[in-house]
Amino acid sequence: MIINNYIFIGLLLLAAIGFALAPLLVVRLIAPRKRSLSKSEPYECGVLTVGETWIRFRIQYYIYALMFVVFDIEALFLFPWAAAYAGLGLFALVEMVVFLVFLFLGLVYAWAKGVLRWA
Amino acid sequence: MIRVLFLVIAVTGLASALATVLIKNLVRAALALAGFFFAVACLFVLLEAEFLAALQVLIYVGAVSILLMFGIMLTRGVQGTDPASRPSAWRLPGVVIGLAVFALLGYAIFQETGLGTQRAWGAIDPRPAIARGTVEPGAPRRRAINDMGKVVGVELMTRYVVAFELAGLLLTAALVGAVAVAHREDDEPSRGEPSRIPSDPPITTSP
Amino acid sequence: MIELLDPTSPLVWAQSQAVDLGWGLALRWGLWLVVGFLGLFPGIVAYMVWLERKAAARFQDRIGPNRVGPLGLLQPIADAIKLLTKENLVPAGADGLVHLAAPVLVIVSAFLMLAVIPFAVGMAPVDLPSGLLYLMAASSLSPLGVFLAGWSSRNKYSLLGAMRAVAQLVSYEIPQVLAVIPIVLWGGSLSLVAIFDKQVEFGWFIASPPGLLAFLIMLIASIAELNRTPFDIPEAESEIIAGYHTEYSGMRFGLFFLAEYLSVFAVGCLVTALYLGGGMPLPLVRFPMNLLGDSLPRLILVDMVLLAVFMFKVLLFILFMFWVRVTLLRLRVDRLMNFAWKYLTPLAIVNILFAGIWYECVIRAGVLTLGGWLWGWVVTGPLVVFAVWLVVWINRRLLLGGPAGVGRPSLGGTRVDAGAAPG
Amino acid sequence: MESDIPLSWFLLFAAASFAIGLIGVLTRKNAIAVLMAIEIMLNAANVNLVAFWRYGPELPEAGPVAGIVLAIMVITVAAAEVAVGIGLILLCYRRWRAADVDRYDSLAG
Repeated sequence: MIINNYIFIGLLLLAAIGFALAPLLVVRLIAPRKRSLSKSEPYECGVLTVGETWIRFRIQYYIYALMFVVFDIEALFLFPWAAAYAGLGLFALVEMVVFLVFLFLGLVYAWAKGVLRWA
Repeated sequence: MIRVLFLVIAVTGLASALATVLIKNLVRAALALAGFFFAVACLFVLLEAEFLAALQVLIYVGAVSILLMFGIMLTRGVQGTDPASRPSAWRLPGVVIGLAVFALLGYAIFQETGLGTQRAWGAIDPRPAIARGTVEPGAPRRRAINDMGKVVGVELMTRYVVAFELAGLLLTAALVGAVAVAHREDDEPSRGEPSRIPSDPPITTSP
Repeated sequence: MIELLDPTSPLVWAQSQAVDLGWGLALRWGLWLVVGFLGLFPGIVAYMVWLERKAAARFQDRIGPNRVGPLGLLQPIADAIKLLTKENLVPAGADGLVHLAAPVLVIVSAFLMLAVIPFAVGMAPVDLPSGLLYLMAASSLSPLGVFLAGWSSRNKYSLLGAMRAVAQLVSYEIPQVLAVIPIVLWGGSLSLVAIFDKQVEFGWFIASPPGLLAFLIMLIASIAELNRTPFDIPEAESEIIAGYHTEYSGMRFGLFFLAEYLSVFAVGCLVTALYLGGGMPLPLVRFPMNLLGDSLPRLILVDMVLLAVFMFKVLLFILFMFWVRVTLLRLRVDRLMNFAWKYLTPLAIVNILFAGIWYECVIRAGVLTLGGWLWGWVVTGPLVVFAVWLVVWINRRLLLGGPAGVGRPSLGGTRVDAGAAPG
Repeated sequence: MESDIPLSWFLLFAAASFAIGLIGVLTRKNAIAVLMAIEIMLNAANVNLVAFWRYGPELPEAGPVAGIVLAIMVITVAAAEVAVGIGLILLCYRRWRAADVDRYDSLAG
């Protein structure tokens, strides 16, 4: 049954891709297509674009992605814990508090270090 | 039917793995890697571990590939190609070693005779618990397959509680370590970096 | 629906390896796919756009679309025709394949989210045992699409918008995921159908202090996830043109547009199913479910009630989103990120423990009693209020000359917003 | 059952993707590409873990979801590894202006 359910998900995935591509196909058939140099330029407020698209991003972005990954994994542990909580009782709550305190310390560290500040 | 499904997924997965390794453009390679992760998630579904499949998509496709993309953006130009890439002296030995490892593993898969009285891995065709009637109703694994989230939670809280808390510790360590490594008070070169190459031209925007 | 989850039921053992689909199941799925996902949902979304234009017009004392058809009701169709007849421009130097794949990925993410929503009894497209996790996984696909859209366009503003968008989406995904944990805890399952059943028995989850807090966190985080005002930094027109979809035109832009509204609809369904008791009309009453009997007409009656109420709640949610959009101004980047990490995330984490307390007070007993429910309010209510106050206090304190030179951000906007690029 | 997937197919898939990952680690120059190849190898290991869990005998002392929990731990470690790994790459990039593993040769004799 589990695999059967996921076959529906697979079909839905295909349907969604088809749903997204079908109008593009229609566009290809009926919409005008005229290439021209100025049309295919990147749109930067009507001014000719200068230089490469070479922007170096600040390290801030990495920090946010990093925190995101770490807390996402935390959620990974929280989901099964929460689903099983009903049958477990208080010690599970205590274990999770310990776990959460670890993570909270990480958050506090990042906070205190000032990396959560979008300068 | 299910074999065809497996083959489709496996071929897609291996093709994306190859693409990840071969494509020079790093962002495209990372995209192919996301495809590989997704294929692995599909295999987990075929193995009836749909909980793990959802985790795989959430963590790998949703989070790790984003992190990789950010890493690429922070170290390379926008199109993500590697201007300094030279033909590697390691190419031929690397491929040879890889193929040798694959041959060894393949040999092992068909020669290994599991623990005790079990059959060789290559001879295991049907999954044990799935054939109806071979296991008494409510057997642990069957329950696990049908409500994996809950069973995994119970196991994490009882049998694997040390591993669970250690994972929390590891995550915190990773967070603290990575923040400490990556963060400078400001983007200035800090003290004690004599060999810093100041060749970076002033870049127009620093978003 | 219920017996699918029961491990002793023979249905579960309808062997998984043969993948044989009965005709009934095939018909059901066909109906869902063709009528639901390819027909009804896009239709709803098209009229959501109309509704938003109408509503925004009312808020701003205008009339809104009124030319095409009565009340402008044919406007979405006209829009679709317009989008279909426009040329697709792909900038030179763009990565064609990825440029095409990005909107598809965003659409797929929105579609997949809808696959596990229980609209009424027996009316979930599929009931996955780990449905909620699946839902979160599906919604986590869209940041990748957004990033690829910006990257593949080879345009500075696109990339800038994409990076910002992804940073924002990623930051708000954490409180969003953490806000559903209390629901899992109370429901004792990851299946949305089981969660609905739990709400029938123990009242809507929003009718408890931790549930209310989780709902508010979810609400804010989802507005941010959907890139809607006041969290629409990624497409701040005045700063970075149109953000990550600057280089998208014609139908490709239309796909992003569609995906956005589809996601609004999906999130509305999600919030309704998780916090607002699905199709239940009243928070603490089992009303339509107690009519449920063995006969089919009764089931149909109950389902009609549930479906109507469900859709009404979704409509309210959507209208609320529109209201927020026309009322509030855009937040600044730094405040936006601060808010996710310094307010919502700590609150969401602490709220999980409060949810555990609520479980012990109310749900552990196995049956909902008014006394237990009130007791739960008395115990968790002050805790929630205190936590909110504490988080706000700490942040205020740090903001007004705390350590680490946090400084006060821009009184009067003299400080240059580092996130802003000259547009 | 005739139509079930043999265990060896999963193992072969895992072995093949492991080998591909290994080739990637050995031949790629870019540090992030190496990191991605390592991820491929770890995922291959995960496929093996879950396949053995599903096809192997039920051992009461190992619990019903031993393979799954192990796989979850692998996912955790792998993600933490990527997080820290990219941090280190950024640090090296700042120092050497390159993400190329061959350029990090200050310790070479």
